[in-house]
Amino acid sequence: MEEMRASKQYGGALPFLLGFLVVAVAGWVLFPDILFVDKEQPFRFSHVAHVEGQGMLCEDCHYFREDGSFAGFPTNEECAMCHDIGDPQELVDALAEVTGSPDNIEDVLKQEEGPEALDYLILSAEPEDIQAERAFIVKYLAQGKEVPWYNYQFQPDNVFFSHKAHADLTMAQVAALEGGHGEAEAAEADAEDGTNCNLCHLEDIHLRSDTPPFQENVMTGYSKMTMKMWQCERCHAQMHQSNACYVCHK
Amino acid sequence: MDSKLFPEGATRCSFGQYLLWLGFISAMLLWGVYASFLIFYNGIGVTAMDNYFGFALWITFDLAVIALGAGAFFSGFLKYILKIKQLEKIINLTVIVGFICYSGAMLILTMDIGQPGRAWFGYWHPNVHSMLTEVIFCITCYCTVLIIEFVPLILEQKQLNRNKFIHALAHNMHVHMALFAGIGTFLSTFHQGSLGGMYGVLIGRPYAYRDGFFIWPWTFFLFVLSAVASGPVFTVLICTIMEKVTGKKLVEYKVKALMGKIAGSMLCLYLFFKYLDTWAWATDVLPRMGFTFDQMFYGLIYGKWLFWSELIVCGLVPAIMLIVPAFRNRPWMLYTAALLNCTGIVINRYVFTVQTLALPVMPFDKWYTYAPNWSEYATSLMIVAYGLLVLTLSYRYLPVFPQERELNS
Amino acid sequence: MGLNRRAFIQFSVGGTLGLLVTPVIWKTLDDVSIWTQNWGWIPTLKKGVEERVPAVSKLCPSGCALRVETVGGEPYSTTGDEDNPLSKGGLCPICADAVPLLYSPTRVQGPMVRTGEGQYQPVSWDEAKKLLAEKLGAAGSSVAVISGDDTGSGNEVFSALLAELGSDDYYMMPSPQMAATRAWNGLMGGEGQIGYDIAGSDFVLFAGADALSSWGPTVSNMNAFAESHPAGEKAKSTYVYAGPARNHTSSVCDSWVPVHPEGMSAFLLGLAYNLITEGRYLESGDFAALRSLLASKYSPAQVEKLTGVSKKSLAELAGKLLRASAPVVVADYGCSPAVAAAGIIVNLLLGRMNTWGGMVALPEVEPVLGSALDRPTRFAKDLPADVASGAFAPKVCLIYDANPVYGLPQYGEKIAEKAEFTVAFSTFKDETAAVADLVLPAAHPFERYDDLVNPFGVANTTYVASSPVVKPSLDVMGAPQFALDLAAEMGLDLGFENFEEVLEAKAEAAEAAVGTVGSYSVGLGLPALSDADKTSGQLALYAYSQLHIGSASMATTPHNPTTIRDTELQGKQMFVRINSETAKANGLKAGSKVRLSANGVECQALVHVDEGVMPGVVAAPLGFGHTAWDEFSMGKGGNVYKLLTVSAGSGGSAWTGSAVTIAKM
Amino acid sequence: MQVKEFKIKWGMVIDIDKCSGCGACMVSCQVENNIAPMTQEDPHNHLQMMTTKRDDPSNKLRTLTWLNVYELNNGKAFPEHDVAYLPRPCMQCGHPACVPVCPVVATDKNEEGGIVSQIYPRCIGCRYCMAACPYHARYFNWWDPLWPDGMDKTLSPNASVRPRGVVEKCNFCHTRYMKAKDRAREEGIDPMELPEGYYVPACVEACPTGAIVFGDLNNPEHKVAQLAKSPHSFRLLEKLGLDPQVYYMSKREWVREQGDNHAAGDHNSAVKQASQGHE
Repeated sequence: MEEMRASKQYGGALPFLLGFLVVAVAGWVLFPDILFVDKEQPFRFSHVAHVEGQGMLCEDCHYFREDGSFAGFPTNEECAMCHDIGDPQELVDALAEVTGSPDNIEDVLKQEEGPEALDYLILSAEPEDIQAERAFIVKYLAQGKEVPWYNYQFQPDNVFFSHKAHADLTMAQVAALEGGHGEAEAAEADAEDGTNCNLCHLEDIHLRSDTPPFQENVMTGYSKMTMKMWQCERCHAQMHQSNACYVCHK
Repeated sequence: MDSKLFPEGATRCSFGQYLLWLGFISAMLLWGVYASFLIFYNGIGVTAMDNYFGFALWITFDLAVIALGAGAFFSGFLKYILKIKQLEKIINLTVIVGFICYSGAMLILTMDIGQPGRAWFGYWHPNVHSMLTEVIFCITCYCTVLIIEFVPLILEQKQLNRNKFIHALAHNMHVHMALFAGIGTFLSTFHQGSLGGMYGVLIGRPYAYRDGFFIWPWTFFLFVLSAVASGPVFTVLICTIMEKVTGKKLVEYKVKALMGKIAGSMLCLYLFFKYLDTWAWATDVLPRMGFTFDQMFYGLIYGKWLFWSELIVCGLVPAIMLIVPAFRNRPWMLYTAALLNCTGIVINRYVFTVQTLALPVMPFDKWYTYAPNWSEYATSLMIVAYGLLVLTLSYRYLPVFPQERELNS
Repeated sequence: MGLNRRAFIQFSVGGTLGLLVTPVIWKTLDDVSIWTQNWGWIPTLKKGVEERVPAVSKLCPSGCALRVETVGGEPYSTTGDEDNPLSKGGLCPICADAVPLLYSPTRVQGPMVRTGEGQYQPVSWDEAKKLLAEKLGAAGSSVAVISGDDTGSGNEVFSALLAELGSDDYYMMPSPQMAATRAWNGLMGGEGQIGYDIAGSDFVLFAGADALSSWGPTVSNMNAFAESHPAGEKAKSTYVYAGPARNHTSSVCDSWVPVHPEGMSAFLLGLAYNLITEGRYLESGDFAALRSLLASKYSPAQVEKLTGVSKKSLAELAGKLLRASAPVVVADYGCSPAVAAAGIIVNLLLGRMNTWGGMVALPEVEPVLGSALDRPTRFAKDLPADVASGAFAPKVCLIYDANPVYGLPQYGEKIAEKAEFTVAFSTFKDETAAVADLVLPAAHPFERYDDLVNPFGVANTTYVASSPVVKPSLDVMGAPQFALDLAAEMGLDLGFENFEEVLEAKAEAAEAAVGTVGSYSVGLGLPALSDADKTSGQLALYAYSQLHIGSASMATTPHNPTTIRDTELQGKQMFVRINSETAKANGLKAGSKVRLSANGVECQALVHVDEGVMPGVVAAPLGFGHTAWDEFSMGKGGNVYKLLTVSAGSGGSAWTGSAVTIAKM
Repeated sequence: MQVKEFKIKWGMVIDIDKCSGCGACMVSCQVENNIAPMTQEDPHNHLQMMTTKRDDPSNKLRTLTWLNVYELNNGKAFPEHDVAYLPRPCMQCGHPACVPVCPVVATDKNEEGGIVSQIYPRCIGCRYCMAACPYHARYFNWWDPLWPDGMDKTLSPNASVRPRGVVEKCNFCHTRYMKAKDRAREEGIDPMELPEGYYVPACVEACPTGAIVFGDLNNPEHKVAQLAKSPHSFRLLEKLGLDPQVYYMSKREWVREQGDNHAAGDHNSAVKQASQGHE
């Protein structure tokens, strides 16, 4: 056919290579950006302020309940053991007086301090911490709403993860595992017989004063840090543990 | 209008007539597309299937078309591997029919599974013990083979074939067609067998269950044999219907009779094994499971008439008609026998699917009935319409029948 | 540098290959499948601390003591309470579904005032209180209360309120307790609350009482049965069910004695006849009269005619009762005082009064609100009789925890007509709420204070109180608390301001009520018994109740429709059960569509041929045919309560002997 | 196919003579396992509302009743007529018909305790397992689950909510087992040696007549281990060789007879076999 006349000028593999590179780079670089969106935590939480500042222990908030289940995020009630705001209604009324209506009490967060009723409750010293604490009290404690934290290690409802079953696993044990185990290698560096939280959770979170954004997969809603099944299975296999479906699923 | 695209030296109906026909097909298709849209959107609760009849019209339809589509691999095997030259006059049609049947079945299957988004799990997380895994692998692979077999025929389209590259490609593919025919035969035999195995392994379903020797290899071969016994004559029937519709002779009768003879011999072989199997089932498997032969049947829709129709009227009778040359050589008898033969196989697939599930296994349970609803009919008809469309396009534009010119000159 | 076709194709091929080496396709494929596992429209689970909170559910007639399972403080399920003697770990099919009912679409959202036919306008509790106070002020003493709460101290609050207003028109909905109370405390002049020590008995005869399914403290009865029939061991006691058809109770009893629906008291009196023949005697001035009544009307031959129980089986059964070391007879049919009285007489003849494993009379738990009526007096008023006679015509009628429009249809429907202003305290949008002038949403049992004071039938003084498990999600409150607030509004002093305090006082009163009482003085209910020998000679209706379908006040709960058989309900059509003989005689077969009629009212049904029904009897389920509630019950089947015929015996209204006709449609 | 042996074998013995058919177990099961009530219209899905109605609960072939109570009768005329109720959970077969057929390993019998697992996120919804199970213990989600507005606040934390298009079945309230193990670890008890009653499914807990006994069939100290050996015990369709972990017991011969199929001739012997043929 007529159009079939060969065009010699680009006879080489250039367009091919170009196509390959453009798409490959886009696929590796742009795709993850599109796939994941950053979501800010409800407010900034400083582990440092609590651990170093107040000398709290991890177990004060993240402990095993009597039934063996693990209390992940502390509830308002637990936070209120220190952050005691008394009668929430009184605080709401005091805030409403400033903002004019109980419906928009969160507007007080636009100002850096005040009213007195709120300032009086603040326990933090650092300006950043103060703002975070103000947000916590006004948005959640005062209104009786639990904090909707994003869980970096979020697992879907069909997964039953037992913290209890993994509680006695030490970093040293993991570090000693044979085989190409990413986490194990990372763990090896600071292997000690302490807690193994770093194995899955944000590394050394107790030393952080910020709460990095939660990276959410737009399609699945998973966190970028959500451990996939093959990772669970690999470690189970290395530890000679069962990989039967009902060990983890519900 | 589109006459430039017609096969070399062929005449086709007017464009208006053609459009009318396409309109009819499209109406059927659209109805099915609407049904499948609802099914994908709302889930298969839209259908009349239920927890007792999880396999129903769709699976029966799938099994039936897969059996009837077996003409493709078997004729291919005979032509390319056993080098029966005569068959080249109909081989293109068998490939097209096979392609329609398999791709249609796969379309139905994606609708039939509750979670189409996870369809690929069959490859990624296969359970090697499951017959269905084997079926999934083989059907998809064989469908690919059928596409490869179909492609050269498309490439031979008059206008396309002017292109040197395409011409060469088509030629080369033809040269290597024996290889694909071989692969196709292998895959197809495998999954036809696995389909049989799918039912044979149902240990809790006395109507279908077979054990020991009667599951492997028996059930497998029964399905393979029944498929190859009906596939060729199904192609003959399609061909004959096309001849009636177009008013042309497309394949010489000798070839059809040969196909009939092949199918007839296969049917005899099949029936021999099938009778043995039935006998062993009724006298050995059933009593061991605590059942009697009579308990397998109930009322009209699950009546014994189905059993006798399958094995005698649509089994033995067409087998005789097909192997005795005197009968086979009379067209009306050949076509009747072909029709009976295909009906028999459809009944077989139906009872294995529906009756198997309907039979109450727990003594305090009862027989339930199932009737498909409009959405299942519409989607099944959609596949029929899709088949008609492919056949129409192929006939109009592709050189399907090498003898057409000479027979109609 | 022009882009020609060839270059474009090359570019595309390169791009495609490039795509294949990126995660785009593979990750997308994987994520699509993960997406199908976490669809946004599929609800997710709550996390948090899990607890089991003891509570009381009064959704079923006898009330269940149970534990509410909560996660993060939110209830999600109920389970039996092993530590509670009423429950011992079990629960009934209504209370098993109690938590979903917290968020039932059919809950009354807030107080509502009727503005026209079927039209309501929301009001605040304060407005409702003022309106009602005004109405009551104007009504003077022309006030009545209809209560469906068989067990709670709420009755005392309403009763005290009524007394302060100068009325004693306190009506209870018909119940087995009403029948027994009228027989024992009324006809027989007895003292205390009748109960049955089923757990201690070695021979239990359920005469008409569907005690393992819907009668009395069902779960506690079932516990007693369970303990007497340990799995894999010999049964420690014998359970016999006597009644017109096989039902849930009979399916586990050791034997079934078919008794015609109209012959339950005759059956019991026949037993009494046999016992007296065997030398049993009663210390009573009426014994001679009893004996002559039995001789004249209830000889075994006569009883056989009335009940369908042969002389031989009757004598055998009497013999078994006599030989048993601790027999007990639990008699109730159609809330008939006569049947209850006959049952009590049999127990007395057997010497089973206040004995281990026998019939007991529990001391009354004293009212804690001074002006409240005591329990027997509360059961004395006869709503059907008063509605029929016109004696019921209050200016204001308060309906507490009852659904008379549904459960007592021939009379209940007239209540709204006869009373000038009706107030329904309803948790759900039931039939009564649909016609009331003021609808006050009662809190769900898990949102309120409530108690169980001696659920009828228990053998020991039993008191269980519960406090709210969860804050109300709607603008609702406990009905007794509202009654207390209302009294305060009207300046009436009931002695309490807070229902919680009433319960505390009641608990103390219950603690004081120990042991048994039980003198009876006059009469044996003979007048009531003497006319129990009449039969209609027609097809008789056996209306039976199953909790999974519902009760007189509760409709089918959200998760119960799947437990209802397809031989009980098919689409919107319910089934009635008849024997094949009955079917043949009436030209019917399985699946026939029929019209049941009695008293000029009709019900449609399909026929289920069931050999477990006596010939000449139509067994029909109660609990269907709701005209209100939600899609789980509304419009399904017919309301068989409509077909029940009230017979005004001397002891009070009863529902025995309902004659029906069955006609093919 | 070989039967996998486990140290622990969770099992039930259901005393049919004690089941009154009240339905409490079925309701508890649904509530525990987040089975949505059957509503016919989805107010949030207009296309569905316009085009189709969901199922009526009286269509028993479309319900999700993991635990289904069958009504049995002896087929005799009045007054010899007798009725029994048979609750049917998943039998957790030792040699399950459903497991080997699954093309994607969504169902498996692999975990200590012998409970046949069913993993919803893996299931593709081919329904082959349903075709294989003679007990009809497997159910398909024909529709997306739908709670009346607000009622989804009462979801149980013990079972993930299944989307439409997957198969589900009774799993002996498996999450309770996992929780029991966690509680045991916290209390210093060996999770492999849970005392009797430490882990029980919801139906067992709800049953007011105690008709269902639950425990480890391999542990002679558990009641089920003894009851399973009772001469009145039998298993459903024992003849098929599926080796169920659910036993039934009844003193009524006709009930035991209906536990299996008996072709003419092997009638009595079969009943005997059924009551003795297990170890």
